[in-house]
Amino acid sequence: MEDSRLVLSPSPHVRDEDTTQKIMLTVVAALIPVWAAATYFFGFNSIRLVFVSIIAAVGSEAVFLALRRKPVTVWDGSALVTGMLLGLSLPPTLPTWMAVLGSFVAIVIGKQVFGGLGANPFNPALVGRAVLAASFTSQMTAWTMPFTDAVTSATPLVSGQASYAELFFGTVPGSLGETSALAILLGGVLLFYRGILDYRIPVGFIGTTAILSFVFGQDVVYQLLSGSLLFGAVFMATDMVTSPITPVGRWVFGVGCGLVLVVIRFWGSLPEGLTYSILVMNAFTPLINRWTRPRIYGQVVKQV
Amino acid sequence: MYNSLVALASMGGLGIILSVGLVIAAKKFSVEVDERIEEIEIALPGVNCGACGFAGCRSLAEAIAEGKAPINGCPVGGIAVAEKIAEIMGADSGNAPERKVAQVLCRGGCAEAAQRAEYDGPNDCRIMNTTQGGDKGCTYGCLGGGTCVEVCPFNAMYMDENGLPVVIEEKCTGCGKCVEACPRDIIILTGEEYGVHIRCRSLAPGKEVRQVCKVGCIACRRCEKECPCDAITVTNNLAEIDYDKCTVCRRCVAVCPVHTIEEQDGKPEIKAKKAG
Amino acid sequence: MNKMIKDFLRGLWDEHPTFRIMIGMCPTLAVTTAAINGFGMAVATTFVLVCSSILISVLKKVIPGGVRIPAYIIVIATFVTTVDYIMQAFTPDLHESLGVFIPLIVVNCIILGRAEAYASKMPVVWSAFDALGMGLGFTWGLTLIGSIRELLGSGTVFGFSIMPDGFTPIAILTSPPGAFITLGVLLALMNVVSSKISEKIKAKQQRAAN
Amino acid sequence: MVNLKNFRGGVHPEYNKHITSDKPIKVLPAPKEVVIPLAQHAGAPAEPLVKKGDSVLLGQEIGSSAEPISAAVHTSVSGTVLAVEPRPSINGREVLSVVIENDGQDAKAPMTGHDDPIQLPREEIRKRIEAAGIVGLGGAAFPTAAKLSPPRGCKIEYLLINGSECEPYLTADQKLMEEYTEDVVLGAKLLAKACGAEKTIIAIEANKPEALRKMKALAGSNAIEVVALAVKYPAGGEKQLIKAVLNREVPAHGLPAQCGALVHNVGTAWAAAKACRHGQPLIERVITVTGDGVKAPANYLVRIGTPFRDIIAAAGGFAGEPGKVIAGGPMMGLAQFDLNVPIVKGVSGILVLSDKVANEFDPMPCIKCARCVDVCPVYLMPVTIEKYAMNAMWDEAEDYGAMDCIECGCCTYICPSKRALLSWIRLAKTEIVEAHSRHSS
Amino acid sequence: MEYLLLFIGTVIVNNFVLVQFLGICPFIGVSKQVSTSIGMGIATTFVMVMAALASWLIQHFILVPLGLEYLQTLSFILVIAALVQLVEMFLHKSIPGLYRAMGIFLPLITTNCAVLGLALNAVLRDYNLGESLVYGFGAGVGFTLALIMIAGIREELEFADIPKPLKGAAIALITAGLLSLAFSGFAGMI
Amino acid sequence: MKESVRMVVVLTVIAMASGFILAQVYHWTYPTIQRNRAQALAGSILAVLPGAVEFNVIEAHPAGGLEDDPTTLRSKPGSDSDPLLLYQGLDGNGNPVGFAFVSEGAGYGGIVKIMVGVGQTDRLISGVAILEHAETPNLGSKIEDESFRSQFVGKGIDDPIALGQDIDKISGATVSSRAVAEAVSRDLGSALQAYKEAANQ
Ligand SMILES: Cc1cc2nc3c(=O)[nH]c(=O)nc-3n(C[C@H](O)[C@H](O)[C@H](O)COP(=O)(O)O)c2cc1C
Ligand SMILES: Cc1cc2nc3c(=O)[nH]c(=O)nc-3n(C[C@H](O)[C@H](O)[C@H](O)COP(=O)(O)O)c2cc1C
Ligand SMILES: Cc1cc2nc3c(=O)[nH]c(=O)nc-3n(C[C@H](O)[C@H](O)[C@H](O)COP(=O)(O)O)c2cc1C
Ligand SMILES: Cc1cc2nc3c(=O)[nH]c(=O)nc-3n(C[C@H](O)[C@H](O)[C@H](O)CO)c2cc1C
Ligand code: SF4
Ligand code: SF4
Ligand code: SF4
Ligand code: SF4
Ligand code: FES
Repeated sequence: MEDSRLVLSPSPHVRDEDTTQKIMLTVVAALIPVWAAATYFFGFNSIRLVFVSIIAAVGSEAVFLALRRKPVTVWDGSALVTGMLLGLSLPPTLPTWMAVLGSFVAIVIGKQVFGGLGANPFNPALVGRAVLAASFTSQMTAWTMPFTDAVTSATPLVSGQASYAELFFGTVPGSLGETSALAILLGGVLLFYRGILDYRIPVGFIGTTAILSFVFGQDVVYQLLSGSLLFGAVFMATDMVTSPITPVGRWVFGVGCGLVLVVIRFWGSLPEGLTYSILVMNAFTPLINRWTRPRIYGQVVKQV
Repeated sequence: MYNSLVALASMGGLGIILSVGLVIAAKKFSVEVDERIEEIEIALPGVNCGACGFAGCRSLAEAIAEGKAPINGCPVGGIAVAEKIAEIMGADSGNAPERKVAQVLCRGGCAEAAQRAEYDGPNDCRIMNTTQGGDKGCTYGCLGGGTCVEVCPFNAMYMDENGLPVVIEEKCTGCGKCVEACPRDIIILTGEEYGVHIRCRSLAPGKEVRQVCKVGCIACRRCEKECPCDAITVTNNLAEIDYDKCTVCRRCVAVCPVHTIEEQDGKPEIKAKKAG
Repeated sequence: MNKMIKDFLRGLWDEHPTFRIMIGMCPTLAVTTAAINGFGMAVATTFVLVCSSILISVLKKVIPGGVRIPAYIIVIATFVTTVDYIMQAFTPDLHESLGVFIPLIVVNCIILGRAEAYASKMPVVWSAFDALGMGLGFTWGLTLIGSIRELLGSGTVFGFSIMPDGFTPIAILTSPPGAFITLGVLLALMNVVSSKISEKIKAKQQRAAN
Repeated sequence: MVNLKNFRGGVHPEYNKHITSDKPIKVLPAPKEVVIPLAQHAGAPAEPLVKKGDSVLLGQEIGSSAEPISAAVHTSVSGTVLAVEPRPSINGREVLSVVIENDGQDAKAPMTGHDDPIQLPREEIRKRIEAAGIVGLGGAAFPTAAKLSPPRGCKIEYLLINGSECEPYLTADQKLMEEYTEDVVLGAKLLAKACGAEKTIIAIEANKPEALRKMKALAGSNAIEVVALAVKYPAGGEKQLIKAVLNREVPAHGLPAQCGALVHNVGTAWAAAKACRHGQPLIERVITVTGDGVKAPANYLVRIGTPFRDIIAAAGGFAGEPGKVIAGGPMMGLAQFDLNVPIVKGVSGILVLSDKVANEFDPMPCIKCARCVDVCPVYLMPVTIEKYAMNAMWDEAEDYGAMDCIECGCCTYICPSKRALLSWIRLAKTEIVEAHSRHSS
Repeated sequence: MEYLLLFIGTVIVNNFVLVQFLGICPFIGVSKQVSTSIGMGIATTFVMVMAALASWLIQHFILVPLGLEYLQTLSFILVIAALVQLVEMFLHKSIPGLYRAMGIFLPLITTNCAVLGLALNAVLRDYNLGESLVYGFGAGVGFTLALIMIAGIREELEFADIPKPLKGAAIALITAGLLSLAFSGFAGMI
Repeated sequence: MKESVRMVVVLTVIAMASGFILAQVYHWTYPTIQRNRAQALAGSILAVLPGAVEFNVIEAHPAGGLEDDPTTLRSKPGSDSDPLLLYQGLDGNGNPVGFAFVSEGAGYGGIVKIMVGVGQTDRLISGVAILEHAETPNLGSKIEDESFRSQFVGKGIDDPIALGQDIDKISGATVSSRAVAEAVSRDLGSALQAYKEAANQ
C-alpha cells in the first residue's frame, strides 16, 4: 500500500469505449453491403478497383508519414475508408493505374499535405475522384450495364430510363457503389444506429434535393434514387472531418449540398454534381462553423 | 499624324486633370500621421502587393511603427529596405537594450528528483501543475512537460534526455514567452554575460528538499560564506544570487555540496571579461 | 561590379519573383498551360521590366515624389502597350493565347516594385542588371511551370511530343485547379531544395570554421 | 417511467452503482487521529481557534472566519490538538489543518437542539445552519447559509433538492435518501423556510426506485413534489437540473436565484435537519467507498477528517495493484497520490480504480466528429475552445464561452480521439481569469 | 433576368480568382484571416464597380470617338489608380471609421490584375453600361466569396500540423487549387 | 506651390509623350495586325469552301432578322443593326463556289466560334472550321479534329443535325460537341435565305 505510486490525472477518469479506429472500421462494415452489391453487379471489376484503391490509399499514407518521420498511423483506418469510398465511386471499367493515381492524390493532395487525419478541409476521396474526373473525363464517364462488360452511353440520371425497382436494387449502370439504394440504406442504418452518422446532413441533403426536384417539376423519386446522391449523402457528405461541427451548421451544410447538387444537375453541363456539391460545401465548412455557433446555456441572445 | 496629335493632346489633358486633382486632394485631405509611418512607407517599395500579408505598404508601415510587425516584414524590398527601416525605427528607440537570455533554475531532472505519482494526462506543465500539483516530489521544481519549449517562438529550447529544458543561448531572443508560460516560475531572464546561476527555486526546508531532490538547494549557507563579494544570500531556505555583484569567481560552484550552483557555459571572452 | 552580379543573381534564386516573393501570380498561373506561353509571357514581361527600369532610372531626378507612382504607371503602361501591339503584329498566335494577360503586365507587381525599390534610386546600368535578373528569374520560373504542365497535361514540351505513345495526358494539369496545385507542389519542392542547400552551406561553413 | 425530466446534452457512462447500491450505511468508528483542514469549503479559509496542546470536545468549533463567504470548522472527535500545521489535502496542496488525537470519549460540546425545528423562525434556521458550519455536500462545498440569502431583487420560487447523484459509482446520496428519509425531508422543509421558497421539489434519477418510492411516500404528506429524472450524467448539475425540472435557464455568469431557483443537495438537507434539531455541527457525512480496486466496497458514515488510508483499510484494503484513488466520482473527482489526506465535507466518495481501468489513452488528432459539441450540457464547442487553448489564444477561447464550462467532463468522456478537452478548457479558464485580474490591476 | 444570369455567372461560374486567374496576389496574400478578407472583399467590390463605370465612360466618350482604342490600357490604369487614390484620401480625412475598415485596402487594390482585367474584359465583351456595372459588382462579390472561403480554411490550417516545406504559400495554393476544383463543377453552366 | 506646379507639368508631359509614342507604335504595327487578321479569316474561309481562292464580303440583312439565342449570354446576334456577314468564295475564274459565315454556340469553357462553308449549287455544308474556343484541352478541344468536323460536310438545311444520331459526339465532351452542332444549325437557315436574297439582287 505504501510503495505503489498512484496515477495522477485530470478528470474525467473514465472514457467512452468508442475510438477513432472503431468508428472508421464501422464505416468499413457499413460499406460491406455496398461493396457486395457492387461485386454482384459488376463482378471482378468491383473487387479489382476497390482493392487497388485501398492498397494505394493506405500505402500512400504510410509512405508519406514515413517520409515525414511521423508515426505511421495507418491503423486508425481513415485511409482505409478513403480508399474504399474512392474505389466504390469509380466507374467499373476504369484502368487500374488510374485508380492508383486517384488514391494517391486523395491521400497526398487531399489529406496529408494538410497535416493528415482531421486537418483536411476537403473530403479526400472526393478530391481524388474530382481530380480523376478532370483528368480522364472520358474514362470516368464510361459506364457498363450490370452483369456485362458492355459499355453503355449513360447512367439512368442522363438516360432517364430505369424503373424505380431497378434503381432501388441497383441493376443500372453507374459507379460501383452508387447503384444499389438498398445496400446504401442498409449501411446508413448501421451507421445511424452506431451513432456515427448525424442525421441532419443526409436528411438536409436528400430533403433539399427532393423539394427542389419537386419544385422544378422533376420526378422526385427518380432524382433521389438515380446518380450517386444516396451514396454521397450517406457516406461522403457525412465525413465528420470536412463537415461542420455545430448542429445548425450541419443542417446548413446538408441543405447547401442539396442546393448545389440541384443547380448542377438541372443547369450545369455535368450530368452529376455530387462530387462538386460536397466539395463546395466543404469549402464553406469553416465559415459555417463560425457563423452557426450554438447559443450557450443561459445566454439570451445568439452571439454572432 | 493627326491621330498622333489627338493622342498626345488627350493624354496630356488626362495628365493635367489627374495631376491637378491629386495635388488638390493631397492638400485638401491631408491627414496628420505618425512621421515614422510616412518615412517607413517611403522606404517600402510601395507596390502594395500584399506579399507581406498586410493590406498594402501603408498597413505594414503602421504595423512596423507600432512594433506589430518585424522590421524585415517586407519580402519584396529585401534586406536593403529592412536596413533602412531599422534606421528609421532605431533612431527612435534609442540604444538597443542589453540582450537577455532565459535561464532555467532547476536541475532536478528524472535522474535527480523524486516522483510522488505517475502523471497520466496532457503533456503540459500548466495542466500538470493544476492536476494536484503534478507528479514531482518537489513542488517548486521543473515539471518536465516542456511547455516552455512548446511556447518558444524561436525554437530556442529543447528538452534533454533527463527531462529538463535547455536554452540554446544563440537562438534565445529573450522574448520571455517561456518565463510567462512556466507555471513553476523557474525560468528567468538574465543578461547574457552572467555566468553563475543557482539552479533551484525550492523554498522547502533542507530536510524536505533532500527527500525529493538530489540537487536542490538545502540552504546550508556555504556559498553565502564562500562568496567574496557578498553576492549570495540565503533567505527562505533558498540561496539567491545578486548578478550585479557576482564576478564569476566560481568559488560558490566548488563549495555547493549538492551542486545546485552551476556555471553557465557562456562565451569564453565574456567569462574572461567578467573574471578580469 | 561584384555587387552588381550579386544583385543580378538575386532575382534568379534568393528573391525569385515566383517562388520566393510570390508576386505576379496571375500570369504565372494563367498562361503556363504550355511552355511556349509561359516563356513568351515572361520574355514580354522581362522586356517591359528592363525598359521601364532603365527609363525610370534615367528620369528619377525629374519626377517629383508626389506623382511618382502615376508617372511610373504611365511609363510602364507605354511599354506594355508597345509590346502588346508588337506581339499582335509579329507573333499573333502567342498573342492570342496570352490574351488579356499582356496588358495586365502593367499591374504586375514585379515591375512597379522594382521601379520603386531599385530603379528610382540606383544608377541606370545597375537598374538594368537588377531588372534583367528579376526578368530572367521570372522567365525560368514560368518556363519551368509551363513545361511541367504541358508535359504531364498534354504529353508535349514546347509542342514536341516527349511522352511514350501509351501516355494518357493528365488533363487536370492544364486546367485552373491544376495550375494552383502544380505551383503549390513546386513551391514545396523549392523549399525542400533550398533548405537542403542552406543546410549544406551551413555545414560547409562549420567545417571551415573548425 | 413516463415523463422523465430531461435536458439536452450529457452522456451515459457505465453507472456501476450496483456495486454499493444495496450496501446499507455502516458507521465507521472514529479514527485515532483526525486531520481537519481549515479550508474545506469555497470562500475564505477559517482561522484556527485552537493551538497545539489544547484539548477539544466533540463538535467544538476549532476554526471560524469573519469573511462573508466562509464556514466554521468543528472537530469531529474529542481529544488533544497535536498540531496546527499545513497538511496535504485532497486538492494536492498543503492546507493549514488541525490535527487532533482522538481520546475515544466522544465527549460532546454543548449543543442546543429543538424538538420541532420547523417552528423556528426563518432567521434562526439560517443562523443554526451557519453556526453548524454547513456547506454544500453536493461537491462544491459552498457555504449553505450564504446560498440561503438570495441576492437583492431575486425571489426564490423553487427549492430543488438534488438527489440525482448522477456521478457513476457513487451511492451515498441514494443510501442517505433511503435510510434517513425523514431527516432529508425535514431538512428540505427547513431549507425551504430559510430561503423563502414557495415550492420544494426533490429530484431523483430514475435509476433509484427505492429512494424515489420512500421519498414520495413521505414527501407527499409534506407538500413536497418528487420528480424522476432521466438517467444521464450530469443530471445533477445545478444548471441541468433547473433546465430539466423547471425548464428555466440560469443566466450566463449569473446565479440560480436569478431564475427563481435554489438547488441543494440531499446531504445538505440532512445536515441542516441535524443542525436544527440537535444543534449538531457538520462533523460527519455519508460516503461511498467503491471501485474495482477495493476489496469490500461499502457506504459509510464517516467523521470529517478521517484519513483515506483508514477508510480504505476498513473497506478491506486494495484489491490488487491500485491505479487511481479518486476523491469523488469518476467524472469530476480528484485523483490522489497521498493516502494521508482526510475526508472533507465536500467529498462524497472514494473511488479506487485498478491499474487497467485507470489507463489513459494517448490523444489522437481530432476528427471533428462533434460528439463533444453534442454532449456539452451548456452547449459549448469544446473542440474549438481546446484548439484555442492549445494555441494560447485565450481571448478567442473566452469568446467561445470557456468561462461557461461547468467542467462536467462529458466532452472528454465522449471524445473518440481521447483528447483531453476539459484539461485544456480548464487551463483556458485559469488563464482568462488571470488575464482579467492582470487587466484590472 | 439576363443581368441576374450575368451576375451569377461572374460570381460563381467564371469566378475571377478561381477560374479566370485575376487578382491572385491579394488572394494568396491577404487571405489569412476572415475578418481582413471581408474588409478587403468589400473594398475590392467597391473599386471594381467604380472601375467598371470609369472605364466604360472613358471607352465610350473618349477613346472610341477619338479613335484612340490603343490607349485603353494606359488610360484605364491611370484613371483607376488616380480615382482610388482620391477616394482613399477622401475617406481617410472625412470618414475615418470607414477608412479603417476598408480604406486601408484601397491602395492594395489599385494595382492588381482583377481591377484592370475587369475593365479590359468589360470593354472586350462590349458590355453596355448596365452590364458593365453588374459585371464589376459580380466580379467583386466573386472575389470576396473566394477570399473569405480560403481565409476560413486557412484560419483552420493555422492549427494543423502541415509539413514544413508546404507551410505558408504552398499550402494556400494547393487549397486554392482544390477550391477551384470544387468550383469547376459549375463550369459550362452559363 | 512650385512643387505642385512641377508635379502637374511633369505628369502632363510624360502622359503626352506616352500618348504620342503609342500612337506611333500603333500606326506602325496596325497594317501588320490587319494583315494577320485578314489572313486568318481568309484561311478559314477558304478552308471551308473547297475550290475557292478568294472571297467577297456580302453584308446581308436577312428579312426576318436572326433569331435570338437565349442559351448564350454573350452572343447577341440578330439585333437588326448588326448585319450578317457572308463571305462569298470565288474560284480561280472568279465564279462563286459557295459562301461562308461565322456562327457561335455555348461550349463548356465559353463561346465556341465557328466558320461554316456552304456550297454554291447544292446548298450543302462544304466545311466547318473552329475559329475560337476555350474548351478543355484534349477533351472539348477535340472539336477541332478533322474527324469531328467532317461529319457536318454534306448536310443541308433539311438534314437533321441531332447530336448522337446524325453526328457522333466526342465522348466525354457532349457540351462542346453540342455547341458546334448548334452553331452550325442555328444560322444556317437565315444565312441561306440572306445569300439567296443577296444573289437575287
Ligand atoms: C431523426 C433522428 C435522428 C437521430 N440521429 C441521431 C444521431 O445521429 N446520433 C445520436 O447519437 N442520436 C440520434 N438520435 C437520437 C436522439 O438524438 C436521442 O434522443 C438523444 O441523443 C437523446 O439524448 P440522451 O440519450 O442523452 O438523453 C436521433 C433521433 C432522431 C429522431
Ligand atoms: C457536472 C456536475 C454534476 C453534478 N452532479 C451532482 C449530483 O449528482 N448531485 C448533487 O447533489 N450535486 C451535483 N452537482 C452539484 C450541483 O451542481 C450543485 O452544486 C449542488 O447540487 C448544490 O447543492 P449543495 O450546495 O447543497 O451542494 C454537480 C455539479 C456539476 C457541475
Ligand atoms: C475538368 C473537366 C473538364 C471538362 N471539359 C469538358 C469539355 O471541354 N467539353 C465538354 O463537352 N465537357 C467537358 N466536361 C464535362 C464532362 O465531360 C461531362 O461529363 C460531359 O460533358 C457529359 O458527359 P458525356 O459526354 O459522357 O455524356 C468537363 C468536365 C470536367 C470535370
Ligand atoms: C461517417 C464517415 C464518413 C466518411 N467519409 C469519408 C469520405 O467521404 N471520404 C474520405 O476520404 N474519408 C471519409 N471518411 C474517413 C475519414 O473521415 C477521412 O479519411 C478523413 O477526412 C481524413 O482526415 C469518413 C469517415 C466517417 C466516419
Ligand atoms: S521549466 Fe517550467 S514550463 Fe519548462 S518544462 Fe519545466 S515546469 Fe515546464
Ligand atoms: S521563449 Fe523567448 S526567452 Fe524563452 S527561450 Fe525562447 S526565445 Fe528565449
Ligand atoms: S469529440 Fe473529440 S474528436 Fe470529436 S470533435 Fe470533439 S475533440 Fe474532436
Ligand atoms: S466544455 Fe465544459 S461543460 Fe461542456 S462538456 Fe466539456 S467539461 Fe462539460
Ligand atoms: S499578378 Fe494578378 S494580382 Fe498580382
